[in-house]
Amino acid sequence: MNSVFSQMAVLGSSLTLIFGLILLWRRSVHAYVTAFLWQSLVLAGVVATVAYFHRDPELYFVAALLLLLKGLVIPRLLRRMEQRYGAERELQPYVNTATSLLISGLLVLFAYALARPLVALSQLPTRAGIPLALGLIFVSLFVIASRKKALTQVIGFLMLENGIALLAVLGTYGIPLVVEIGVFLDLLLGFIVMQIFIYRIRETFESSDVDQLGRLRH
Amino acid sequence: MTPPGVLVAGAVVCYLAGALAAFLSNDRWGRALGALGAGSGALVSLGLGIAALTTGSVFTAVLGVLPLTGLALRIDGLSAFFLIVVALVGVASAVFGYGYSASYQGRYSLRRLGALFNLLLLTLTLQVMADNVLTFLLLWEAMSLVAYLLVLTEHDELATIRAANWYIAITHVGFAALLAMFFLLSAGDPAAAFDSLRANAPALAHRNMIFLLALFGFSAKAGLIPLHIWLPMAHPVAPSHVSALMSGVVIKMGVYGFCRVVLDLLGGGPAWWGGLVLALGVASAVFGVLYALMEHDLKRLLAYHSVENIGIIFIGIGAGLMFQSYGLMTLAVLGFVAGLYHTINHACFKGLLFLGAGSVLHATRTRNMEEMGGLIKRMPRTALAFLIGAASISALPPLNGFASEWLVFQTLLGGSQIPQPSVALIMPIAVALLALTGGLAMACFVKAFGITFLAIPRSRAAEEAHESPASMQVGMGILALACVGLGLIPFFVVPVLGRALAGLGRLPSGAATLTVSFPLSIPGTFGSMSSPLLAAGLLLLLGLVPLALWLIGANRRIRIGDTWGCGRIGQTPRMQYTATAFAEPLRRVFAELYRPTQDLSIDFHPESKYFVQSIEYQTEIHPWFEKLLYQPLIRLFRQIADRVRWIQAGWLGLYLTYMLVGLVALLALAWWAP
Amino acid sequence: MIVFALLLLPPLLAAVLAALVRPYRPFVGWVTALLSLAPLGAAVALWARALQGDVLTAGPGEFLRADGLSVLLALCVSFVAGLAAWLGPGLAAEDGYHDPERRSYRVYSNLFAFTMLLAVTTHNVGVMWVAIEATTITSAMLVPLHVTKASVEASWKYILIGSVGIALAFVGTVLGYFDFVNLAGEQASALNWTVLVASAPSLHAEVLKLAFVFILIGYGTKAGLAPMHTWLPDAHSESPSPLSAMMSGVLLGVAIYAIVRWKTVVDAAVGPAFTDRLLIALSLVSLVISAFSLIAQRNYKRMLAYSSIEHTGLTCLGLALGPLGVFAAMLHMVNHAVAKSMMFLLAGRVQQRYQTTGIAQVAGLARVMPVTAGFFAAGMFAIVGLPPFGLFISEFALVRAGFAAGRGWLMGLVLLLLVVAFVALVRHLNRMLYGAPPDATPIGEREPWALVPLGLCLLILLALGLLLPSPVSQLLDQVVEITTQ
Amino acid sequence: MSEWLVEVFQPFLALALAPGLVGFIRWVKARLQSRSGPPPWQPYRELRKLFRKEAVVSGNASWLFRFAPYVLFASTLAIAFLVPLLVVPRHFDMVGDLFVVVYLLLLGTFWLALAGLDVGSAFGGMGSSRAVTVAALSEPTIATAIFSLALGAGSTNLGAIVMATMSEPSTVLTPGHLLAFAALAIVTIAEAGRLPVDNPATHLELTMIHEAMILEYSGRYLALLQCGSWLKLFVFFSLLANLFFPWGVATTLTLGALAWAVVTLLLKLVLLAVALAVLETRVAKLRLFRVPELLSTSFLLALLAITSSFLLR
Repeated sequence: MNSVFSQMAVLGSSLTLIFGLILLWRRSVHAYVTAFLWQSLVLAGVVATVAYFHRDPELYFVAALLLLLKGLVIPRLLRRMEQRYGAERELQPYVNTATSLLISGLLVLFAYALARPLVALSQLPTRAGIPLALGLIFVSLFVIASRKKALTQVIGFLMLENGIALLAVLGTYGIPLVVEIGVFLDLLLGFIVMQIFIYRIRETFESSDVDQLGRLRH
Repeated sequence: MTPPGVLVAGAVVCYLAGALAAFLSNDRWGRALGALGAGSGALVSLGLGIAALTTGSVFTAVLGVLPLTGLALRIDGLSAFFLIVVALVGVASAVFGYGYSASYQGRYSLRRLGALFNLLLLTLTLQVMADNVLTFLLLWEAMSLVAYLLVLTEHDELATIRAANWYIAITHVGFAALLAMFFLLSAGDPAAAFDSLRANAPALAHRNMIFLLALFGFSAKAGLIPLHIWLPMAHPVAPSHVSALMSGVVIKMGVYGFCRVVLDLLGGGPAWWGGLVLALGVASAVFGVLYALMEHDLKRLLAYHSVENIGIIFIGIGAGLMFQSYGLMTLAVLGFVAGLYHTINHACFKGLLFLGAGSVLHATRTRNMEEMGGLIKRMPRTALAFLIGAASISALPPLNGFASEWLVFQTLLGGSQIPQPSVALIMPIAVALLALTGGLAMACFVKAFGITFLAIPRSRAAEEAHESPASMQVGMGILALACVGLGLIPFFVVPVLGRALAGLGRLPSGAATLTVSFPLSIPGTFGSMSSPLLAAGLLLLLGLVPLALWLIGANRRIRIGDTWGCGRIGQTPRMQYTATAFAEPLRRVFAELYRPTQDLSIDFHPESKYFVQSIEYQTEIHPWFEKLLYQPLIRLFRQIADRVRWIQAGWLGLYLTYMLVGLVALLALAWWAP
Repeated sequence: MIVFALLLLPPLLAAVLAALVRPYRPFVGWVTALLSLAPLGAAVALWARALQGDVLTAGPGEFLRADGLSVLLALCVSFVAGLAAWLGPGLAAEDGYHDPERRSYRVYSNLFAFTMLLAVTTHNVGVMWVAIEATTITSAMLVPLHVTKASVEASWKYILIGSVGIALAFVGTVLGYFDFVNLAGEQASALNWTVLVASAPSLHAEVLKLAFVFILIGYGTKAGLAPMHTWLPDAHSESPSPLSAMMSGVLLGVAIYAIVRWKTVVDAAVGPAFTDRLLIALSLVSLVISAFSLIAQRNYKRMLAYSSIEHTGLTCLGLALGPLGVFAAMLHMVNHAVAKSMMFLLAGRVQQRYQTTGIAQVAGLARVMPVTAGFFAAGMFAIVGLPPFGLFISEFALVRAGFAAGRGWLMGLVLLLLVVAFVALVRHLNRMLYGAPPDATPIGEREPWALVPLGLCLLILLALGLLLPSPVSQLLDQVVEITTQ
Repeated sequence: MSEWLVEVFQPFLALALAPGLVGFIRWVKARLQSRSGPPPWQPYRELRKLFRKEAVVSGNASWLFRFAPYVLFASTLAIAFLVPLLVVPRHFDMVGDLFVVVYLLLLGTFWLALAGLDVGSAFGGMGSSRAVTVAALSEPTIATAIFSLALGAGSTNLGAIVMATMSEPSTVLTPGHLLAFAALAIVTIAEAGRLPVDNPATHLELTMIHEAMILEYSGRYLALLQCGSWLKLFVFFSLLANLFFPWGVATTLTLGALAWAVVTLLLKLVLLAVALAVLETRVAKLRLFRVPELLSTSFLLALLAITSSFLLR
């Protein structure tokens, strides 16, 4: 029984990681939004499977909330913002695609080395997915650092949140509900504020690439 | 409250009342009350110092006022002596300040000057009584801050601000060294009261490091080479009665701190300690006087002389330390006594000279000697006071400078008793350089007094100079009397100082360590000298000579004529010797040291090159401490700063990369670290 | 229970009130200012109770808990929030802001205060994280109050670096919880701090080390520790000065509060050596970067920001120097909160008069605004650690702790860096105070009543510097006792 | 009681003999240059003439100009009190030692230099500047010479030094003693303003040092100054004589010993005077900026004196 559960968990987390990697080689923002959408769906699926196997009603509620928030609300807002400014191409990022893939590969390896004590300690069946979650966290950090479009950075940040949620689910079957709700609230508010700022950047800088934001120095 | 306690409280109350009064009103009354507060506070602490020094009683008090370890005060012999030094110059400059600051009425805030002056005296008085690390350091920094603000009184000139920046920078570097030193000394004991430090000093681990930090920190305050460059910048720009107090007393806190830590708490150390202090003292003495010679800004000249005299004080202390390490206890005590005696003498005559310079500045609005002259006829009493100061700083016999310099010479002569000949050879070199310093000091003050006060005024301002008000003369008078008085009573001062030093660290605690007969001859030393008899003899002869002339019926008529000028008619001020010309032979002799930059520009008459329209001679001396030591240091820090500034380069991607790299690095560290 | 209500509800109420009154009217400003006094009163009440030794708790499952450390932070937060409320835009008729800006200032500054108070009083470590994340969001909204290219850029950098940093802190929290779950299974009160500390000795060293690294990087970003400090100079130089007063004064303190909470847990499990080494490393980097960046600084608000980085570095250094060090660090944090908030508010007044943040353009301050210049100079002397102000005592105690912990050479290096910063700051101060003011700058103080609270700050600094009243030192002793179990 | 009488009598003896000594030196120089020259007692006539003349004082000068001659004369006379001429165990040692003598000389130079500046003429300034430079540069040599003497005699008191050298005649031949004598001889020439350093006979403005300072003086002030400088020369010579070759100085107060002391003193002074006269005719005046080299050689001699006395001790 547990083997099926753990295999599904590992499958889910590896799918999440792969969607994360899509950001690295695709160039259009549209592709990023779809990648994020699918990643959130897979994450909701993983949470649902854990809820099913662990028979924990709270997790179902969390999965539903996750699906609603990250599956529907945020992608629609992203789509609206994307249409408003036309299909923008991601500028040439600081690091070309080949090197970014290499770096993210190294980061995932580093995540595996790092997660060794975690996997050794955990008795939960889903422990095999923890390094993948850590890998997603490092990759999304790298994405935020290396991309030039503000919108892409926001999507990178959202993927970082997905990675952490995945780690929480795989490692501890979900953190206490109070904190979970707080995290979702923060995520939503944070995203809304970032959107406001992107609109404001558009107004004052006429384009939303981060390269222009180099005025404040020393 | 024991009588000393009452006096301490009295002094503190006087100062605070003076400060408050000065702060509240910005007019004559403010000045008067401020000066009154400072003067009375100084008098009370003078009485306290004399009482404590003569009776030898030790007064201690611990008040829970300050945080952490509280305020601890203790007056022993050393503190009492420095109390007298503070009070003596304090009274004089307070009285002088009342008259002098009148000219600040419209231009600068009198409130601030009066209040800060009182606070400076307060911090100085308490500083010498500090008995635990926190009190000492808090008062030390408070003193530096108040002195810095006082230096900034005339803040509309750029030179003042530059000087104040240098002053607070070097003082704070010194403070950082002291902070480190005191905590090494207290070796982890948080209470850090001085008597517990004294107890476990012998068993300390890093005694040499503590000594070096103490030397660095206290010489930053005292103005020893190479940490002296703030002194000739800060003292001239401060108001004169403040620079008198700073030059006379504030830099002596460096001497007090050094004695307190190295003599009292550490109890002396190996011979090279004394050797290093002696070497620094000699270097400061020689360089101080050499650079003073080339100055023609009156107050900068006096400031460089402070560096010289601090050097002489540290020669005495360094010699004392060396003797102590070789066990020659009498000579050691003599060395410290000579150092301390020169401390109070320097406080008196340097204070007097700065007040004199202040009076000249008050009258002629300029510090440049080339624009002065003939002031002796217009300001006779200031001239007399300045002359007494000049004579005593050049160590001329009947006055106090000679008494202490004679003692320093005798100490150095005692060096011949040091067993190792290689070490004993340092002493004659020190004697020679000290004598050279004395000679050059005399030359410098002949220039200073001669060019400023004698002959014909060189500018309109000097011509219209008038004698300064009564309060300034009284201030100068007090210190002039002190100079003459201290010169006449060395036979009384030396044993009292010997008692003050008794029991400090490893010094023998016998009451009369220095048996001194009526003429100042100390067993184990070489010469004997009696100032009072000398002064009496000179006065007698001065009286005898005119009497003899009258007896032999010498012609007593005097006719006023013109100065001989090889037959030309009339005399203009431009024909007189100038300060630069006066010092020119010595600049040529020490040219290797000064490396003067000289340029001569002659524009000839259009018709023929044999006639000259004007010749302009320009010479500049840059003290090479700044060139070789401080400029490279500043350039280094500027370069580092430029590189570090680029960390904040403005690119968001770069900032996030810093975080990612930081995270990965720390994770790797946590993962591999044991 | 009512104490907590008095502490937390007034800012919320104020925020709601400000949001509802559509066309902004000054009475809203006055009401919110009065409301800001309530948390201060509550904090003082908590302080009194803490001195008697009892720890107040409230809410379901001890949701809110105020031990010595929380009381200390609550005091600082409520004091600085009160200052920002009384001296922020929205009270006087013409303070250089428009009505919408005043309204959003009133709304978000009160939310900001609420989130900080919640962060320091909540018992649950997860909720603490949520509250600190919320502080980022609420303060980010206020950075671009004056919409200019620079303030928009600063706000974007602030929100992004802040959110990424906080997300890493959440990873740390999750790892901590993961470690606890594998030990004692899932419990509702698992993330309560006291539970974590109690079970710490039996937690696994490996996992806690990783968790602490994430925590340190995460909350270090909010505290302005290098290398995550890059948002701080930009955010502080562009945001309105009351906001940067709150951020520089207490937001850094709240972040350090979170680090201290987790450090106690990790030290109980792994022993202090590991966390001390990390803290010393990061604080040294912060000191180096801030000290040398101050030398060639041209903007006085950025100068104050770099000085905040320097003092954060000092506080974190203090945490790593044993019990004496923690005492010094906490005292330093309190002193710095008071001094830095006063300085930023004064900088605001100076900017209002000179309309520039350039140090070179601001000349003759002593003549233009004598009293403000006096306070500004006193504040600068306080920041560089001169007596008679509090920071001298805390830096003295810090160096004493350093030498007592046997780290002599480290303290030597720290002292050198402090001297570099000292010289740079004093030179900048002199360039601003003296010299001839640019022509056409109006002479004389405006709104003198605003100087009263700043004078109060100065008095507090003097009291902390000269007397260090016993209630304060008793509270600090309690904090030391809590953090070094 | 009679010792005090003798010691008080000595300075007045010195004062009486000083002009004669200078007259004798001038007479010997004249003779060497095959001139007949004025008789040795010519200076006494000069003094009498000057005392009868009225004093002309410059308008620019202040009270200091008129007071300086008295100070100079009094300080030099005070030195005469301290220097051991005839009798050795001296009571005046108590008043001052060799350092006091040196600094009394410095006091005289200080006041004379100021007087030179007071009149406001270029010559006075030039003279003062050069005199002060020479005085400053000769200080280290004097101090080092005193150090080496003190090493030998165990005290800086003049009487004690003379007694010590008399008691062990062998010390006179030690290198330390001779080097110290040579160093002090050079300094004497520099301080007294004799030929290689400064030409006492010249009135060429650009070359004179001592003369330039007293250029403005006349009448009784000039007399005092001249007498002071002659007394200074006399004191230097007697110091050189008695400190380094003290035989003949009376140790007991019998009349015979005193007479013999006076005779030996005169003999030594004549010898030194002749030596100086020969030197002055042989050597030309040094340029001012070569004088420091001369003084540094004398300093080197004094330093060698000390090192040798250290090594031999």
